[in-house]
Amino acid sequence: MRPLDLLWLVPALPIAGAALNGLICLFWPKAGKATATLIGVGFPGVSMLVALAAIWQYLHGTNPAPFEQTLWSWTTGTFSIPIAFLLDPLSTVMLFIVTFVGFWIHVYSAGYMSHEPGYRRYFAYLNLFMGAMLLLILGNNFLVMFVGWEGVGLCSYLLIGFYFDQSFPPQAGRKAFIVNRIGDFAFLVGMFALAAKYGTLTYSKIFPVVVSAPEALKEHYALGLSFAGFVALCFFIGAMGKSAQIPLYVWLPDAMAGPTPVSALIHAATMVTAGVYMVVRSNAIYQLAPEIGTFVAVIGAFTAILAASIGLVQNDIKKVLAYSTVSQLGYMFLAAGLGAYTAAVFHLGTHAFFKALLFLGSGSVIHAMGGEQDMRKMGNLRKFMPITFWTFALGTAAIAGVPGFAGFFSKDEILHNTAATGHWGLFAIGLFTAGLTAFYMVRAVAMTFFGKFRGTHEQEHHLHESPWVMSVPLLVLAVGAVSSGWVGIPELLGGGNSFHHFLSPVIAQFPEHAIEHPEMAASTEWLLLIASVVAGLIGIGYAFMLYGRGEMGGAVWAKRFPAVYRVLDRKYWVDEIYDRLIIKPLGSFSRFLWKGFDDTIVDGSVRALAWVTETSAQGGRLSTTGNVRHYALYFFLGVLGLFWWILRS
Amino acid sequence: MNAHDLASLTPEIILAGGGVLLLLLEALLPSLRRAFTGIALVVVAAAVWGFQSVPSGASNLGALDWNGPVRAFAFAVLLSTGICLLASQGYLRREKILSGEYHALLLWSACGALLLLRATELLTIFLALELLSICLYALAAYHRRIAIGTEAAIKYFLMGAFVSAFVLLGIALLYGETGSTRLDQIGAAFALSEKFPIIPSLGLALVLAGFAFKMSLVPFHAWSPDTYQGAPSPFVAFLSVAPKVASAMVFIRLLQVAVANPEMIGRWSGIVAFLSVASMIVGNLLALVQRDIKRMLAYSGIAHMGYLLLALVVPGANSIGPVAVYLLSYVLMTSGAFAVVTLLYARAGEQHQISELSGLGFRYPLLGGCLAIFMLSLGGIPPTFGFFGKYVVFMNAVTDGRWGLAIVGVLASLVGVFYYLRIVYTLYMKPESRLAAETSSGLLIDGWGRAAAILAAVGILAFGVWPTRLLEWVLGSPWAP
Amino acid sequence: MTTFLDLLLGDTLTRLVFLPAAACLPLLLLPKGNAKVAKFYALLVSLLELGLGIAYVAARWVPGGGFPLLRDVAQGSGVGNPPGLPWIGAYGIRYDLAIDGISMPLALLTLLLLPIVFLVSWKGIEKHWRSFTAAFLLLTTGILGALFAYDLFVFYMFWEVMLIPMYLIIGIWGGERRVYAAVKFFLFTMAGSLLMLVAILWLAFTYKSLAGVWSFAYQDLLRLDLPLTTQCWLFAAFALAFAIKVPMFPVHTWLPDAHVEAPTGGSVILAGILLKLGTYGFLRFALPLFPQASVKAQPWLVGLALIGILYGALVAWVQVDMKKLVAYSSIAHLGFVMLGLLAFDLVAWQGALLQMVNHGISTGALFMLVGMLYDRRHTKKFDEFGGLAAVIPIFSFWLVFSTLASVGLPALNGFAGEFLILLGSYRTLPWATVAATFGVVLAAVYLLKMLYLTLWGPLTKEENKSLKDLSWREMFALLPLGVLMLWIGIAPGTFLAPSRPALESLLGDFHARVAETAPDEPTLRALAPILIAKPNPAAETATSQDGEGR
Amino acid sequence: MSLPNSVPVSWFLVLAALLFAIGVAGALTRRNGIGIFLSIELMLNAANVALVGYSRLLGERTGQIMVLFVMAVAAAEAAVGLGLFIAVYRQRRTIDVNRLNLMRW
Amino acid sequence: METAIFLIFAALALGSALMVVTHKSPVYATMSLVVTLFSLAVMFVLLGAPFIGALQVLVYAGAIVVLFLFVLMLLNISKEEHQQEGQTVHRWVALLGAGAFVGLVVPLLYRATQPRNAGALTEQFVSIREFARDLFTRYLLQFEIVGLLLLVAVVAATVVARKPPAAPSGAPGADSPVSEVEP
Repeated sequence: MRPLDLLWLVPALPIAGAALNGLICLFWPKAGKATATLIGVGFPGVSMLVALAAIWQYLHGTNPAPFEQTLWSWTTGTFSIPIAFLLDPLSTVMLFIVTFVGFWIHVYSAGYMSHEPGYRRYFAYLNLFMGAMLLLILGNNFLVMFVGWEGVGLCSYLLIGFYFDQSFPPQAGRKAFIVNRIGDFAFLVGMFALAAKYGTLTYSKIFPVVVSAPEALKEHYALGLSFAGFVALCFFIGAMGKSAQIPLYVWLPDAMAGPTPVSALIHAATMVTAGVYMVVRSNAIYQLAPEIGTFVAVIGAFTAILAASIGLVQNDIKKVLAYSTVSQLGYMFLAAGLGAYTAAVFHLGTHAFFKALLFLGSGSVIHAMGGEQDMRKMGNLRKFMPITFWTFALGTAAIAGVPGFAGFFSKDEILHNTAATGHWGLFAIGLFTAGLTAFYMVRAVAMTFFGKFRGTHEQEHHLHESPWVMSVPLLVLAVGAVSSGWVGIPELLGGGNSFHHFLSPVIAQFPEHAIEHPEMAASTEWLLLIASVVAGLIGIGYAFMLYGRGEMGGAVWAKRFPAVYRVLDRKYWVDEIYDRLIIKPLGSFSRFLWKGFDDTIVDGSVRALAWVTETSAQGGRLSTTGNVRHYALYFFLGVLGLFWWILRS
Repeated sequence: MNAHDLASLTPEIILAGGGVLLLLLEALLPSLRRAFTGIALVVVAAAVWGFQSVPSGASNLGALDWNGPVRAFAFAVLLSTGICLLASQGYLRREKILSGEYHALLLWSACGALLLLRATELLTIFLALELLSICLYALAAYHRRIAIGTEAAIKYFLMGAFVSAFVLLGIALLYGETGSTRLDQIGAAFALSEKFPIIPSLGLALVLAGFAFKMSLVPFHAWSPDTYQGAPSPFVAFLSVAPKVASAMVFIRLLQVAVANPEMIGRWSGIVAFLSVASMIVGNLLALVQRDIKRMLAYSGIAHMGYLLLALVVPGANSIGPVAVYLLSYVLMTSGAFAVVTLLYARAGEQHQISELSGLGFRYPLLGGCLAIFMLSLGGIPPTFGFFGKYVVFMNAVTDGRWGLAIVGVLASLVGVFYYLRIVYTLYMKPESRLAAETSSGLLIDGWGRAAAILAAVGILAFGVWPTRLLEWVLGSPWAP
Repeated sequence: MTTFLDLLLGDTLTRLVFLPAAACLPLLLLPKGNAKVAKFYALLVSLLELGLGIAYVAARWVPGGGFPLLRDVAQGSGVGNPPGLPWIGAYGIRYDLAIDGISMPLALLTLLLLPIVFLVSWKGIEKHWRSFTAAFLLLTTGILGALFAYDLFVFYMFWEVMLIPMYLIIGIWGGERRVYAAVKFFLFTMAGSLLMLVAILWLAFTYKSLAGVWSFAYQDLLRLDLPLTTQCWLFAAFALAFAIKVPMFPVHTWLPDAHVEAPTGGSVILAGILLKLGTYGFLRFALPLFPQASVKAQPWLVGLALIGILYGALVAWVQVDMKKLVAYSSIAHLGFVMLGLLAFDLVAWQGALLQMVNHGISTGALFMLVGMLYDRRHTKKFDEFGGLAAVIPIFSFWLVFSTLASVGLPALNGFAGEFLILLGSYRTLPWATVAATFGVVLAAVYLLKMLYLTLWGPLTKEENKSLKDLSWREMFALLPLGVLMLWIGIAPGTFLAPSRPALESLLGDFHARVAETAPDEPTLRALAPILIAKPNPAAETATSQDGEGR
Repeated sequence: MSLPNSVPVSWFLVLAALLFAIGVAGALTRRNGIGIFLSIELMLNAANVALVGYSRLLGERTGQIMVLFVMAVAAAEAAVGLGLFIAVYRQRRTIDVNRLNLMRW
Repeated sequence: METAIFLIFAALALGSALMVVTHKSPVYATMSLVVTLFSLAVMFVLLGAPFIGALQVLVYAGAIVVLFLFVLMLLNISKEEHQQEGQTVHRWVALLGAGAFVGLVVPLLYRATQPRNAGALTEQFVSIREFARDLFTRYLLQFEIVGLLLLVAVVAATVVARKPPAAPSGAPGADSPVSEVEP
């Protein structure tokens, strides 16, 4: 049996693991942790091995065509949707990232969560997440993607709310789920539109038709948009929710309420990038809707800078990373919106490594600090936990765009594409954001690992390097953070940009209007490259200047521009605005609907009818006076009435 | 009077003779009192058996009539008599007023009702009406210890006598203007009349009003709640149905006469429609607010007569069947309901508050269940006979193109459902009241009474699921007015 | 000639319908005080009935194809051999039961829920177990009869028969305001159905005047081609009856009251089946009988369905009573079904039918869970809960699972139905579908709120700290529903296939009739092809045996 | 024997109508139960006049026979009715119908 | 001559009838009824029904009215109580109704029979023998019914007028005043 034929096992194994652990957790709560680990880490591990084998076979297969595997038909009849998987270059990349990074995070979790109650439950959720994420990326149609899409949303909900006995984490989970659902709503509408037009949701049946008859998608459809535009917009709104873009990014910072490995896996490496994956997957449609593409890019850019600016002032180490994630996702959409799909996926990949690494590192720190997340209480940790420090530093270098590290190549390709397509404004934003990114990351490193230790004595006493189950994943991911960019070294730097070529079959080629491959003068390219490096270096340098000696150098700025500081510190009051403008009014409106309308008017009119009936009856019964003379009179008047009726001409 | 005529009178003779027999027994063998119910039942059964020997068609010089629907009506009357007798035994014993006069009067009134519904001649109609009425006045006052009983009787009597005078005047006008007292001849005169026959129509209206009074149609209805409330409960099982059944037949006969002249169909339809709608609305509305179950049933009876008239708005050969079916169902459920009321209320002279039934459904499962069935049937909810009764009259209204009336009917019956349900929920959903627990000791629930309830309930359910034969028989019977 | 008794004793729908009613008789013989005997008897009968139902369906299942239209008596005895047994000859009413792919899933769901109801009521119902059992058995007879009836008069009979047991169930075993709720339920339903009765009478009479003979048979009345105005009036009467049952805005207010007061078992059946009969009525009767009127009324009804979805969701969101929240959620969910039905699209209809089943399963499960909580704490108010997940994890798992099914999470049943409905209705009603899709968001909002307020957060109430987790009995009750939720979610195709031919032919006929213009005078069409039934093998054998006997 | 015939029958009928109306007015306005009953007797007699009048007009005897029966009926009614008055009076010490209203509404 | 007799006795009948309905004392009212009945007996004779006229005097005025008087004496109801307040509306409606009745019916009756004059009286019409023959042949059934009716009336009268039997010991509600129905 070929490994490719076992592709279905890749998502099935983690799901089976989840089911197993879940059942044991419910019905045999006293079972030991060893089985939990064995199942919880073992199943994704085997899944990863199967995946790697499948990828290996796919890459070295004689037939380079995408591989499809149909399991069963979800619906039959006029509208048939199969449950089927697809392995093509794009899903290969995603599959690798998800299984590989995912597996190592599982390993890490075995250490990180070892003292937590609900250990087994944690693995059940995490495995379920792996399964759903794999469905999302492996599905050969939008329905399977959506199944995974919502599945990861569910797991995100469960894992954010993992500490369900506190009040904030479940709320954060709920927020994540609902905000995601808003996006899903649009995603669904987009799917309906596609299905109504093409009668199918399978990629291989839609995109070729799109490519062969693009004109059909350009006719006006709705909302002043073409069909392609409408679908693209819908999908992008879906992506906004999942990938935390303006205006739906608000859930991601709150999502840090979950355990740190969860943040690493879900809210950095994999789930949040699903939106990017979807946009790239649907690139055929996006290419036909350039106006939506620009919109995507603008949203991405603004998200990037907005999140980065908030990240500048965060003191919670995970919050810094969370805003950083939002910001980096903005980069990816910037690229995807401008048609640089491979660049987006490239950054997605590198980001998965270095951001997972950073999160795991921060987890290691938090683990050592006994749950403390405030960087103001840390400092000088490099002495106590060198592996963590060094790997974290490598991750920082990667995200800050230090040349040679992974982030450098991917971010540079995005900026390059931005400039090349002539979007200089967006380029400027991207560049500035790169500087900010470098600044806040180095700030975090400095506050955490340099200077003096600012925590309590007791904490200091407990500081220790993490056990090997946690540090090995750090090391593995650090290797990735350093080297994953090397698959896409641009031609300018002598690389073959092999990643771009690998992915190109996924990018739809329209015969009439092929994507203009931006050509720039080499000198300009160099200039841009240097600019981005400089921006990064400035950020790094300035951060070290302010925070390097373990002082809160940023306070100077906060004092100088209190208003700006306040705006950033309160995250532009976006949560508050949503609360005031949407949630509260909607709540009041609903209460009005219930008490003021449903009870009073709808049900009230029913009761009023009953009241009128009853009252008229109460009045009417007075006619039966008990006096027989009155009865006789009624009779007589009745007779006269009959007479009148008969005699009336 | 020949053998034919005599044979035609078999049921009446049996009933009247039975009454005399009971009277004699009361005088001669009062120790047999406990057996009177049985004897009377045998008499009633014999009268039903006597139906066979009644030759079809007219008899007694065209004064009486007999055919399928009439037979159904007569059966309905005797059915209610039977149920009334069954329910009476326990009551009379409990109240210590058991005597043969009661049974005799009841049989005579049944005889009167039978004559009334068979009569096709005005003089016979009047006399049968009086025979029936006088028995009813006496029976209403039968429990003389209770103040409301005599009050009920006096109200009924005064109203009845007052109305009799109108009927008589109407008869005089009809007779005088058409020269005959036989309905068929009057109808022929109507049909021949080239002009609009005004004075006979007024006479007809007077007679019709009289029978509308007996049927307690609005606005001639006001006596019935008071009378039902005061009269002995088991007797109301008869009072609330038998006179209505008999009067309904007369009503139909009169309508047949009235519409003999095509010019008048519209007017009489209007009258019947008005009576129907008024009865449905007023009956249901006022029943809604009653606290006394007997008054409630009285108003419900008013409403039911309203439904009944739906089939008569366009009187024709096909109206009689639905009316007969409806009346049979009405007999079963109303008589049955009063039978249960008799058994479940201990204090004859007081109000029969609905609330006293609280929780009794579980204390007396059989009677409670029967009462619930009667209520659901009265509400017209399948699978009960009451539903079929409603169905056939509504169907008739729709067939006549009067679906506006049918809609009024269903809406009115919706109000009806509310108060019938009140009984059901009082029986089953309210906690048993202390009062009920105390007074239940005064109850006398005998086998006869149970039999009455079971008979009616089984009939309702049986005809509710299998009305086939009955409908075929009643609807398929030939009918000549 | 087949008689009713033959049917009752044979492997027929009649037996399925009347077995529960017949099973009430032995109840009278059971000892009065002993609830345990009654409980086991109830369970036994319901399981037997379920077994018979499954056997009936399984024996006639055509693998891979649709479920055929089967009649108890395919050919009767009268002139022209109409199907069914003669019942009330005077009005041409025939006792005619039939099953097809549309009624089959709902019937099976009914049979499945019945033992579950008894299981969940095991402890919660403390008094009058015999009556309780009888009420549910009679209710089952009514429901199955209404589902199988192919004669409109018979349908109406069964339709009303359902009312009384449900009224008693709410009124006797319900909560504090049970009487109010029960009466309200009864009157609302009755109000609609009485007008429907008039409409049915009108139809039959029109048929009589055209064809010369009385008939209430579905296949006969379907042949009526009525003028548009007439259709509209009659449709209004039917639609009102069914809309009240569904319930659609603005005739929904009986539902929250009824649910809040009903005992758990009552709520399960009410939400699980009774509401479906409203939508079933639309699908089976209101739409096919009056196609042009349906098309004319479509915008209005779609509007009401949308209001139901959004309004139900918003109102559910602010509830403080757990059961009321679930009740309002039913309004929203049934709104989806109505939208699907009104799309007049095959996929949407398939989805709607599936969603009827789904809602029965997932909302039924939710009501059961609320009931289990109520059994333990005797309250349904959110204030009293919070953090329960720490104490009763198995309960929490089920609540989360059922809630997610209700939310419409993919791979669970709710999604399959909603997705197909929206997918199908998007073709004909795009904007309405977009609005309805937004209801999916709101579903998450209010249902997750429910989870949050009950399961998550700190455990503050002292009384909750010693709650017992689900017993085996309760888990057994939930298990089949859980399995179905997952199964339908993962492979809805299995559940869609049986009903497809029936829906297809119904829809085909519908569209064919809509394409024609309504006549000025009532006319009679040729027999619609959709209603030609295959003979029921079992009934046929019964007939032949009977024939030999003579 | 031949009797003169100078008074038109319609006069008698008018007399009957007037008497009937007076009876109705009395029945509706009197409070004493026996008074009401007296008025009803008036009404019956009015009807009798009409019957006999019509009988004369038609030259047919049914009307007269009817009057004979009506008298019997009136007697019967009177017997029962007056018995009822006695029964009521025994309990209530009044036969004023305004006061016989234990049952109402 | 007949006209004069008619007018006189008609006036007498109407006048005494008015007395019946208006006189405060029931006894006087009853006595007035006797006058009315006598006047009507004269009318019957005028109409060629002397037998009926005789019966009117014998049965009606003789037996029935005496029964009335007897009961009135027995109950010792000398005069009516004063009209209560609030009954005036009822009274006026009743009177108006009666007036309307007269207004509707009298002209109709007067006009309707005007052209048709009764034929001459015949021996046969007046004959009591013929009357009896009719009574016992054509109207035998009705006669039997009346017989039953009278029997019933006797039984009924005894049933209602008899003293009530003693209440069963301890039974509630016997002879006790009945609670009023609250509105």
